[in-house]
Amino acid sequence: MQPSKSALKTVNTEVKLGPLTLRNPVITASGTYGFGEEYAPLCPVERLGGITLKGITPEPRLGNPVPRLAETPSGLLNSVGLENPGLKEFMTTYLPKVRKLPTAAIANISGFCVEDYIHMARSLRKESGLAAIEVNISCPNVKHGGMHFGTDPASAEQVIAAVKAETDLPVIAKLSPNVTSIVAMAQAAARGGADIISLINTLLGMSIDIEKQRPVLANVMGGLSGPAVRPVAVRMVWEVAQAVGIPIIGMGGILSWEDAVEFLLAGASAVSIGTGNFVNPLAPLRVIEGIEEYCLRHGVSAVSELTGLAWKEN
Amino acid sequence: MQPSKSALKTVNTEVKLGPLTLRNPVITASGTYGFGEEYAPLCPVERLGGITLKGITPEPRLGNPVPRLAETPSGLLNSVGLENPGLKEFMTTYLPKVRKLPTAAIANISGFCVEDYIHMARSLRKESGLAAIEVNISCPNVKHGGMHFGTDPASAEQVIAAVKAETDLPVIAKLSPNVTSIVAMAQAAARGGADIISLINTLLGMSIDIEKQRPVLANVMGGLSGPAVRPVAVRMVWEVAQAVGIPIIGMGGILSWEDAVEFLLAGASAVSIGTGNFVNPLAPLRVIEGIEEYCLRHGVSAVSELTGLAWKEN
Amino acid sequence: MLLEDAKIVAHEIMGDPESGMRRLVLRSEIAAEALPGQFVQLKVSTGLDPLLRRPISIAGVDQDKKEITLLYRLKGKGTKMLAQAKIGNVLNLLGPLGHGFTVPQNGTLYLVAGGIGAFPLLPLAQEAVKKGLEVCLCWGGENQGFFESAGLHLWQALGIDIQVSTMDGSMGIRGNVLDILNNYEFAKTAQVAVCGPMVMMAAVNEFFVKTDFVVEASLEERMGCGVGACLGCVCTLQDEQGKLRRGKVCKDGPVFKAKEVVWNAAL
Amino acid sequence: MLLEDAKIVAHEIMGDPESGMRRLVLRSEIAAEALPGQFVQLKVSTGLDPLLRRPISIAGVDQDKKEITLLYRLKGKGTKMLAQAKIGNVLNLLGPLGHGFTVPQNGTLYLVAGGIGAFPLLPLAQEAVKKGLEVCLCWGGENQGFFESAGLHLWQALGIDIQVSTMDGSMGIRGNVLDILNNYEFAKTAQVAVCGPMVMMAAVNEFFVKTDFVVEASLEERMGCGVGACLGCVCTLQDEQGKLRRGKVCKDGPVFKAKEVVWNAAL
Ligand SMILES: Cc1cc2nc3c(=O)[nH]c(=O)nc-3n(C[C@H](O)[C@H](O)[C@H](O)COP(=O)(O)OP(=O)(O)OC[C@H]3O[C@@H](n4cnc5c(N)ncnc54)[C@H](O)[C@@H]3O)c2cc1C
Ligand SMILES: Cc1cc2nc3c(=O)[nH]c(=O)nc-3n(C[C@H](O)[C@H](O)[C@H](O)COP(=O)(O)OP(=O)(O)OC[C@H]3O[C@@H](n4cnc5c(N)ncnc54)[C@H](O)[C@@H]3O)c2cc1C
Ligand SMILES: Cc1cc2nc3c(=O)[nH]c(=O)nc-3n(C[C@H](O)[C@H](O)[C@H](O)COP(=O)(O)O)c2cc1C
Ligand SMILES: Cc1cc2nc3c(=O)[nH]c(=O)nc-3n(C[C@H](O)[C@H](O)[C@H](O)COP(=O)(O)O)c2cc1C
Ligand code: FES
Ligand code: FES
Repeated sequence: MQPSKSALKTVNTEVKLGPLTLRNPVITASGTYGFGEEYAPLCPVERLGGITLKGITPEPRLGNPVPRLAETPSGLLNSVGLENPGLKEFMTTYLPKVRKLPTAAIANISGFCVEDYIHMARSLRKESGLAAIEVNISCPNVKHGGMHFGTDPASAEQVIAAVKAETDLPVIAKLSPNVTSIVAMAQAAARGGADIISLINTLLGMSIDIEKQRPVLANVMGGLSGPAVRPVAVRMVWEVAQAVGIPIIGMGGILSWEDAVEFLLAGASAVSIGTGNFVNPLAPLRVIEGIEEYCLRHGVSAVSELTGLAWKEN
Repeated sequence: MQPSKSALKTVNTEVKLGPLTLRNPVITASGTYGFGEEYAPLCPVERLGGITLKGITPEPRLGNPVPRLAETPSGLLNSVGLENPGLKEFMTTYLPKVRKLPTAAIANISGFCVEDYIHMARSLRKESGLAAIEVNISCPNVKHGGMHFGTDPASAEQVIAAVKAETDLPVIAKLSPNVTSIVAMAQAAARGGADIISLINTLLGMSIDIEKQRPVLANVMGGLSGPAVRPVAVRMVWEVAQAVGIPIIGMGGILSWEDAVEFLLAGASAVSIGTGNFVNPLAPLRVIEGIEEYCLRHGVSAVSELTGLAWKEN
Repeated sequence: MLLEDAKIVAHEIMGDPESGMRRLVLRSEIAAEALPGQFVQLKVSTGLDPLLRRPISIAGVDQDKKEITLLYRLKGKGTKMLAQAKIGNVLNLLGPLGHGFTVPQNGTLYLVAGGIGAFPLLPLAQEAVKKGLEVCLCWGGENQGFFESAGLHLWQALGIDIQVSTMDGSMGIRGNVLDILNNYEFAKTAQVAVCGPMVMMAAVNEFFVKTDFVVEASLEERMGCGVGACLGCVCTLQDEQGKLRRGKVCKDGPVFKAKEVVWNAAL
Repeated sequence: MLLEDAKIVAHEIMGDPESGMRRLVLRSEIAAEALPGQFVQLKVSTGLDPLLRRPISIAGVDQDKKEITLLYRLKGKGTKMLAQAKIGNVLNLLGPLGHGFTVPQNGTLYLVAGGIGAFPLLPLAQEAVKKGLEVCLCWGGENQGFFESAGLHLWQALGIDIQVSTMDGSMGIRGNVLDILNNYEFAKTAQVAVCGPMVMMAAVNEFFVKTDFVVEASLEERMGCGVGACLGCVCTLQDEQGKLRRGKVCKDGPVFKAKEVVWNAAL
């Protein structure tokens, strides 16, 4: 069943996600790659399609107490709790360094009311040197009784529209998987004007220390990521890609190039690697190389042609 | 931190889940243990707290085409598609054998409209010799445009109430985890009169064969089970146990006694083992033994005292 | 049916390392029970990766030594991990599982194998030879190298008639196993056992429809439990009235009457 | 910082097998860079189980042989799997990581260890001895057996002053390490390095508050990345004005100025 080797020698790895063009489809995921410096000694930044920065909020946050991490079967629970230096410190201390990163840098913003998002979007425009803004809507809306932006289509639409109105950068809506209908959430993001959809954020989970008879995480619950969640993530990308006409950044449990190709075939235009970096800091590089070789082997001249192949007629 | 060995010599393993009393808290999960005969040569049935039978529907079903299974990191996707002999054949061919099983046998019923459930509940009453009925509401309601019973609280309440009205057996509502709010679903089941809540059913997922560029499962999507989902399952048990005053059967990824204790501490009164049987057919036995030893070590005289210890004051 | 930790007494590469064939011998009580065509479900690691057991046919039994032989080809993660297991290590086995081949009482036994489909046929051949039956193996493979790595010598040791075909003509007839059958003179009373890819088995079944030989086919399907409890591994069968039903490859099979199998089932 | 596959050159049980202590020596380029108090993130299996790397302190460095020594105690799944690794096997290492101890230029160096907290102090002691400093180790453990298994001989080989305490009085002072400190005559100019359980380190910090010794403490926290990218491993620090901030144990630490650490932080 192995397709015969084709005469192809090179592959066009560039991908266009609406207004966002990346040199290749491999991004690193928010919250797992700091502000882009930490992994630089190990994984050459100029080889990455992009880096998504740690999520920021208008004000600095100390985040949750420790323990913040718990390992689970093929997965990782985290409850970092959006620790970040706040918008101001980000702009003055981090952004100047981020601008110099030789790859597309994507800001990730989180808020607890619509005004939070608006406030940040105003500062994050093309002149910032950023490539795009990813809007993390997996937070409780404190002005609406803690109902999550990420689980209520109307709130999600409102937040995305508000951000879109304030910035001239491409806007990526990052969706939470903890919903009955991911398609409904994606459609809401589309109505709000999102240029790109990114999925999935973490699944809500927890684990218990049976000797202490208490939750392992100080925050009780945390977000599940890593290979364990990949089947859920691939399913959501598959569903959204067919229902909504917006490019998708797929993520959730990518460790190897095979995992990444699964997401592309399911309908993603690019992929993001989070927890995989912790396991293998060279994962992004290996994924890029592997996707290229896969294209060569299958006679595919551009990575972008892989998007949705598993459901498109071919 | 190890608690000192206590003088306890025996542990009361009996658990009462409302009207359902089990000799111990370890059940096998529906769809993974046939009608109770297949594993009998390996794992002594009389040691089990109970067996949940394969899900039945009013009419026989051939189920989905193969491949029906796909292995994922620490998980298993299945799309059996409710293959079963139908109610009539179940009553005539299987029930006589099931009645002889030396443990509590729990029927599991699935339907595509409320009438389906009513029809089956009428035949499954105390005189059948069954211990309880588990109502699987993770199916599309074909009379309501395919909206799943398991994702719409009103439908779930209606189905449970209808079953409850027809049978004198304890009614277990088996919830799907593919919802924004598991608590809302559990509350609906409680309003419908459920005696017990069982969670979780499988998470909707898929995987793609990157060489064939097609989904692995013939049915495209399937249900994810196994250790990968455990953090999500434990979280849902934790949430529901604190929000709804009905006993819970916890399941999702239990392989070892440690896993089972996690569910009990989170608030389950009993646990169910599904995929774990495939990995280790002696898993149920090892879990029962392990829970007992854990109780002895911790000076707990009855397994039922473990329920919810991780959030109760102690 | 046993669940046991079996010690590895031999584990070796067969033939060309490139072909990825392995011979694994385990000290196992299963040897006392195993019938030709049955299989085991093997746990290749003690951890969660990979999660599920792997089904492997029992390719040889030594009741005196209490040993079973498994022959396998490296395929994906599971078989690659299995290949790391060392002599003296212990592997958890569940078996013997399923319903195997019927060993004929008399007449000729034709064995038709495609690729590594020969593995489960080996104990059947041994049993039939022991009974003094005429046994003939028709075996299709890619090339000569394949046969050398897939245990041809084990078959030659039986002293039976062996016909092979290769796609590249490097050994035996050029073509597939059907090309052997097409040129073969069959006995009057015979039974056929076939194992190989689905399309090949379907063609072999078709080929023998004109005869009144009983054809038994050993199917393969992805497995969960291996004992008939999960309905993960089904095939589609039809009775003489054409009524469809499911068969469990792990329990009702892996060996089925070929004429009962719906070969082109996409349902 | 390197990512490399390092070959195991030695892997052995230390002392009483029951105590679960292991010595692991790896051929690694990390030897050229490692500073006292730094650690590595080790992948204990090639598969997904367990998923994350395990942080282990560098307990010895041989720059000439390009070898690093790790000492570890079996705790859960990861360290148990690590214990299975054989000489000649390869383990994937990320390191050296973090900021280690300051090696003092002069004066006395007091090392205060609780249990296996002694491991990261060993290279610091070696470095200080090499510099000709006065070094003293105050080490608390459960019982005599613990010290024999936890590498006491490695310390004795340094020829430094060693004070131990045991909970059962089977060796040294009966009590914990604080009981040693309480009965100890300290030099005027000194620096302190401490590693052990959080409560013990908090107490040691408290103990030295009255002195003007610089106290450095090596913290432990669950880690994701090990390089400062995930914010999984933080501790809480305060500056002189009492303003709180987070420190990353993996990158800003594992060694911090003890007086900056908020020891009882539940925030
Ligand atoms: C009854 C039976 C007998 C078998 N006997 C042998 C034998 O004697 N020698 C031999 O080399 N192989 C045999 N196989 C095939 C063998 O089970 C697969 O090659 C093996 O499971 C592949 O596992 P993997 O992890 O290496 O591959 P992967 O492709 O990584 O496996 C992924 C998943 O798919 C399943 N899978 C993949 N291929 C098959 C397949 N062909 N059949 C069933 N499940 C599959 C695996 O079990 C696993 O769950 C037999 C299969 C069956 C059903
Ligand atoms: C900077 C640093 C240096 C260390 N140096 C050593 C050393 O030299 N020798 C030694 O024996 N141990 C050392 N440890 C502790 C060692 O990392 C843990 O014992 C080990 O991770 C336990 O893994 P496990 O799978 O066996 O245990 P499990 O309890 O099964 O581990 C479950 C999860 O919790 C994490 N975890 C558990 N205990 C600890 C812990 N104490 N610290 C951090 N993470 C933990 C694991 O890494 C894993 O992610 C060090 C820890 C840190 C942070
Ligand atoms: C430690 C950690 C921190 C994270 N922080 C953020 C964040 O700040 N903003 C965000 O949108 N997603 C955050 N995520 C989610 C990831 O970006 C990603 O969506 C998720 O982890 C799934 O991908 P993975 O399985 O490859 O990790 C975080 C994930 C982890 C593991
Ligand atoms: C092969 C298979 C078939 C299943 N069939 C049913 C079913 O018929 N009815 C049902 O309510 N749940 C069914 N389930 C779900 C299980 O009962 C259980 O809720 C789920 O698998 C989570 O538990 P586990 O991780 O221990 O397997 C099935 C699961 C598997 C793996
Ligand atoms: S593998 Fe479970 S029924 Fe066959
Ligand atoms: S482990 Fe990731 S920041 Fe320290």
